[in-house]
Amino acid sequence: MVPISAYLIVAVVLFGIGTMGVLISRNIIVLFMCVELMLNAANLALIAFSRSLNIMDGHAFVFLVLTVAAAEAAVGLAMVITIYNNRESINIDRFNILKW
Amino acid sequence: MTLDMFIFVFSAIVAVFGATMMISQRNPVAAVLYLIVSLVAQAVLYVQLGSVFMGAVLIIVYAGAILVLFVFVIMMLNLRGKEDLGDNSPPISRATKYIISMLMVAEFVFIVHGSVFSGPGGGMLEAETVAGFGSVEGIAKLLFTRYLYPFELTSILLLSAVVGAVVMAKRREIHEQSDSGSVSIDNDSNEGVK
Amino acid sequence: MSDYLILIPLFPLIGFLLNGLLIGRLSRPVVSTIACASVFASFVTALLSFIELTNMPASARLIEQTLFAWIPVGELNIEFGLLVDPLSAIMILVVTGVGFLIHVYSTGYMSHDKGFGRYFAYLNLFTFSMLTLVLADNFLLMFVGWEGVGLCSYLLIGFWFERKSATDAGKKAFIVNRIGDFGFLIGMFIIFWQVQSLDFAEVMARAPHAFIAGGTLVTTACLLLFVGATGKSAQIPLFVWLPDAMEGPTPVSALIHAATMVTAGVYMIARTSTLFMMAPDALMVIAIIGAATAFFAATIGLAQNDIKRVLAYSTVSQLGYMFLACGVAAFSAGVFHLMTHAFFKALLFLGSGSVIHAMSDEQDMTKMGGLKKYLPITYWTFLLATLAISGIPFFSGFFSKDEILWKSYSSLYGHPIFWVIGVVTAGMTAFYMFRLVYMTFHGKERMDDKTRKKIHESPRSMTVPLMILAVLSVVGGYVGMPHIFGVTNYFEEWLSPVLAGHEPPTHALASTSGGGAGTEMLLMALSVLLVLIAIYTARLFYNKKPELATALRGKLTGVHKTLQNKYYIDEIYTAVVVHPLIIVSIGLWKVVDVIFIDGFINTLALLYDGISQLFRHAQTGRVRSYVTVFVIGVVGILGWLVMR
Amino acid sequence: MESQILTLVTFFPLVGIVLIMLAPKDRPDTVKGVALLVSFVTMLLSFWLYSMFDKVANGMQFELNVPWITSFGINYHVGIDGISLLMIVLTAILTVLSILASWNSITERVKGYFISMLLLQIGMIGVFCALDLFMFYIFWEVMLIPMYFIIGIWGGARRVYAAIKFVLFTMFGSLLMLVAILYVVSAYHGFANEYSFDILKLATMPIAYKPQLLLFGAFALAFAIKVPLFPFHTWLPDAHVEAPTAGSVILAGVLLKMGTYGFLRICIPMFPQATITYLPYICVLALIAIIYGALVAMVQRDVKSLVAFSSVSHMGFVMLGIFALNLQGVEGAVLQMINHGVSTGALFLLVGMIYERRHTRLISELGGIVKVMPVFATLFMIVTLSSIGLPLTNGFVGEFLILIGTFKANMTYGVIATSGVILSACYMLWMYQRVIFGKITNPENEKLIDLDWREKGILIPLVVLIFWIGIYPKPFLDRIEPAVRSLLTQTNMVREDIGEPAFTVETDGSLSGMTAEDVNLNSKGEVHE
Repeated sequence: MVPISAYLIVAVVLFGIGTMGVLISRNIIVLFMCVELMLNAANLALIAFSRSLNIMDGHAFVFLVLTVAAAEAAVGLAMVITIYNNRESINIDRFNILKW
Repeated sequence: MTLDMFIFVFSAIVAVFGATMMISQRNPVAAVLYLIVSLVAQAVLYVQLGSVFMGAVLIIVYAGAILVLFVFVIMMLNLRGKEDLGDNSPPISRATKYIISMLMVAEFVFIVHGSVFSGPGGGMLEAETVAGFGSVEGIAKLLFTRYLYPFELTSILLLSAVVGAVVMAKRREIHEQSDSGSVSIDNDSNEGVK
Repeated sequence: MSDYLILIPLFPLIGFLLNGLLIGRLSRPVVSTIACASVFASFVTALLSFIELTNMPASARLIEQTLFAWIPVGELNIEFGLLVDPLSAIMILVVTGVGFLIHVYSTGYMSHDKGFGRYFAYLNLFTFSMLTLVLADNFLLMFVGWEGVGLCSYLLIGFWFERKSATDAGKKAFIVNRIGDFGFLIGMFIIFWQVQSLDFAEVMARAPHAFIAGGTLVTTACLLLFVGATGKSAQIPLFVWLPDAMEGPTPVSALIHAATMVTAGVYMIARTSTLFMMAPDALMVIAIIGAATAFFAATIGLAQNDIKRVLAYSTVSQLGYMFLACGVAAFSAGVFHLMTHAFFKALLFLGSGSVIHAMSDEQDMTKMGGLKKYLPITYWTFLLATLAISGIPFFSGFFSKDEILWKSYSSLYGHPIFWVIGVVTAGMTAFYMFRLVYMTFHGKERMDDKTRKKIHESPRSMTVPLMILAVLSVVGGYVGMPHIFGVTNYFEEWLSPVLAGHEPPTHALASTSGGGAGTEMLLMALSVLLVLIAIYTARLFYNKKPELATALRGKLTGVHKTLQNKYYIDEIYTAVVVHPLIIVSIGLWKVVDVIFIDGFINTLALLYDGISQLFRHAQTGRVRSYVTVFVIGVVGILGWLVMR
Repeated sequence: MESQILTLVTFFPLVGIVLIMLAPKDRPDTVKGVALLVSFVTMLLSFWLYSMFDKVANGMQFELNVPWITSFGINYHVGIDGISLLMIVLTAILTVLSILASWNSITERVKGYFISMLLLQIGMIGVFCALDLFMFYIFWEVMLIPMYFIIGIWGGARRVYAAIKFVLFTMFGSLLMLVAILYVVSAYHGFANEYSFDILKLATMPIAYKPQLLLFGAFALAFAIKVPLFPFHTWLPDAHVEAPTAGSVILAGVLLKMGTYGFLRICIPMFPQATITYLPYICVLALIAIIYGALVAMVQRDVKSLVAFSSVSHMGFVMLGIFALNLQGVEGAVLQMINHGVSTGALFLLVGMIYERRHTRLISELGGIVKVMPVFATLFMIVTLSSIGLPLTNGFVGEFLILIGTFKANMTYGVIATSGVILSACYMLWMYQRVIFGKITNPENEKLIDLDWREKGILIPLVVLIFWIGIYPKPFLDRIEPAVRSLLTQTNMVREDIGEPAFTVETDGSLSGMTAEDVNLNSKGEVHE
């Protein structure tokens, strides 16, 4: 059998990659995808825990996270569209009017 | 190496590979495709863990709906990976960012190894699962009993997300119609660039 | 049968409410009828209570009425209770009687004033307050009247509110009275915590046990009460408000600032005489202050040219007499003088009002003269009052003044020096009063023609009260003739249940301090002689040979100037008290408030501002740098968890 | 019903808030009408409360104790004693009058304004009802926000500065209070092994002396800022000058009382030893406030800031009365809290009326007003006299009781405080003279119109109260007395423990020589009713 820690490490690595992507990506859309990736990494960990503890509550959490992810994607992409319409740019570093 | 192990290693490598490729793509469409690859690999891991339904949902909802939405937006904005993404000299260097994210992963790994799951039993998964683990029926029971309120709340969340998305996407028109500029986005767009 | 006591103050209160609430909706005759009728009704009621008293046995003359519990808190239980005993009976008769006459007089005097309704409302309110003061059966209720009359005085002095000098004078009166009230309040506190009651009867009954006679506490309490009295009765050092109070309408000066309110201090001391008798040191202070005030105010009166100011200083001086009497423990003499003074001083003020009325509101005596033939009634009544105040034998003032002089000489607490001061003051009083008469009614007519043409005798409503008061001024003294005339002193006897226990046995003491009836006769003769000399001098200076007066004034320019400027007391008070207070206040505001406290707060705010200026540059506005910092934080926390 | 009445009184304005929210923006009259109606009903409810209140019973009445956040022992616990009762009635009355007073002066953002007013009322009444520290704190903060908006949005020229100053001062204090509340609760957990925020329960817990000092300090600072005690008073003049009329009325009439109420409800019962230790310092500060406030008031040029400084002086009296810690002092202080609300509230209303006409509050701009506005001048005079403390007006009864109580506790304090009586006459009468009397020097003053029916209607209830409390204060005193007695039993027990006599008066007369007859007299004097 595969130990639970193996799944967790996969989840952690995916999460780390997602984080790295958020940190280095200047493209808003890619950045969004990285966030989705991080959410999925968390989901993987939840499923793994659920299996390890042999109770199903983890599935419910995953279900809720999925819903949130869907909602977030919808609103986020709508924002991307609005921003792009205004600025003709998807470079996240250009949107810094809220500084100091 | 058992079959189990092989499947796990293979899917894990594919998932990590897809993720890595995703963040290194300049072309967003390619990035979406790599993410789909990663997600499918993750779905395999789900199935391996016994949650067949969630694996299916992952593919259907994520790959099938959310990422299609991404692609749709990318197409709509007509992005080809040639947009101005010039470096605006961020205050923290790229190397530092790599280092801190890796450091984070290392710390997580250390915690996973060092604490909870290395106890008695070696953190191995039990072979036996409760009856109906990961089945539609089990999940449905949970969602409609113990997690009824959160479940109902998600519907409100989705509703407001839909409303928000529609309002935001339509904003341009509202803005153009109103001459008083009460919903002004353009006003500060000029100085924002400086 | 005591339930009617409340009616005495209630009538004027009703008058006040009617006139005050319906101001501007009642015609002038209605207003004056309401006002006069209410006071007259209260006079009749007072008379009833007086008759009821006389029908009682001498030792049990007391009518009480308790209305309701006013402030009941723990051991403090103050009731709204009224009390008529021989002392307050006299006071209510004086207040309502003289008050009624002055109300009637006012209907004539104020007939052309725009504030007719307001005036009578205030006047009724004053009568109400004064009656509350007099009828109160406890200290606190007395204080209600005490402040109430102060308020009415404030309102009536500032009656012509468009004149700044009038409102200034009103304010000054109120504030100076408040300084006195400060003493009254503290005295009251001491008494309460020592005796556990503020009810007069209880305080007087328990005082001998609660205080050590002659102890510091009772002396302090009495002196503090006296501070209250100095404020209300215009004694040194708080007399400055009374002369300024002449800014008010003249009948007001007659009622409030001569006949009734200013005598409240004397009344209060007589009312609490038991306490004062326990504090000989306090009595001494009272006597000294009274004598000093009498003398001091008389000297100022010598050099004033404003007819009302002369009378004002005369009032201060006469009040000094009354306090002198109280100070030598001759309370009944004090109250007696209070009564006679109420008659003749009210008459003097009303007479001067009649003069001023005739002279088209001119008050400067140097612009009068020879008014005798224009104003015969005024002149004759005025003259009678002058004779009374000067202490010409067989006028009312003679009896009361003489009794005070004799007591100040003979009493256990008296001293020949007091007598000397008293007699000299009496002489000066006679001098300035006749100076006033000569300057006003005799000699050359110094007014301009326009005024002269308008001079007319006052209407009946004004002259009738003058005549009644004149009668009272003449005969009012016969109720208290000295023993040496071989008659009973009815007045003293009447008051004896309330005060007598404290009267030093005059006859016995007179012999110990050097002589009995013979001495009294001698001293009386001496004072009369001095008064006659003073009158002659006044006649010489201001009627026969005015050049003498001018010459004397030329020689004594400094003295004259000092006197004319009232010893610069007002200026000194302004420089020593008022200005420093304002400067200190501005200093406190601008320095402590604005610079220290707000400065501290604002500096603190600026400090925060500076720090945040420094840190705000961390806000780059770029999402990615925020995320980076966030992840660094995550790494830090995880690191801490790992290292633990 | 009886146990729900407090909840009803507290939250009834919520109905108004909801209705106003639903009301259309372009119909300000509807909004005003709803606000007035709701606050009026609340006032009637408070009268009902007053009539049902049992004036003989000890302890809290109309209590309701419902668990709320059970894991921390936080309950919805409300109940009132005589002190809170009168404050609630005062609050309800003043709110109605303030809403009436803002009828014409508020023309912008009408909805927001009246919602703020009603929210403020909920906060104020809530504070007076709360018997749970958590609720107390919440209501305390709830008051802050609407007041911040009322000053900051509908205020004068420097409104933002004033509003922020007000909030920062109060916040500073209330955060310290929060820390102290948490400390007390955790200490109670150690003592009784359960969490509780219940004020009555916490007061039964013995606290060691040292922590008492710190806790008292934290609470006292919060309350002292609100009172405001010298030297924490500088927010008050700014806030008053900038606030709209109604804001000033509520601020002076009710909000300042929160501070003194806090002392009575929390500081003194919970930390009796610390109270005794701090007593001299607080008394000295109160004395400084009395004299200082009066002196500074004297030289103000703006009528409103004059009244504000006079509030500092008056609240100094209240503090002094509370810390006299005897029946007369504390009852006087509570009564004076009401009196100050009535008189100063009326003063601010009057100043607001003249401001609406002339758009200035500078004393030098006014003058001679009695000629054109006699009714105004008369009412102004009555209120001024009540503020001075003339007998037969409310101010006198309160001030007299405070002074006599203070004098019993400490002669020197009593004498110094009494001198404040002189100063109050100085500044008030001087101001009155300059504003009302004299010739009209400024032509703009000639055209002023006297008060209309609405304005008279606002002032007359207050004038009635002024005379009622002045002439027959017994109903009020009767209701205060049981509450004050129970408060004092606690502190007096502590005093006896420390060995300090309950009070001292210098005596030079020996009472030992009293005969039986005198003792009879004495007892007769006590049972005089």
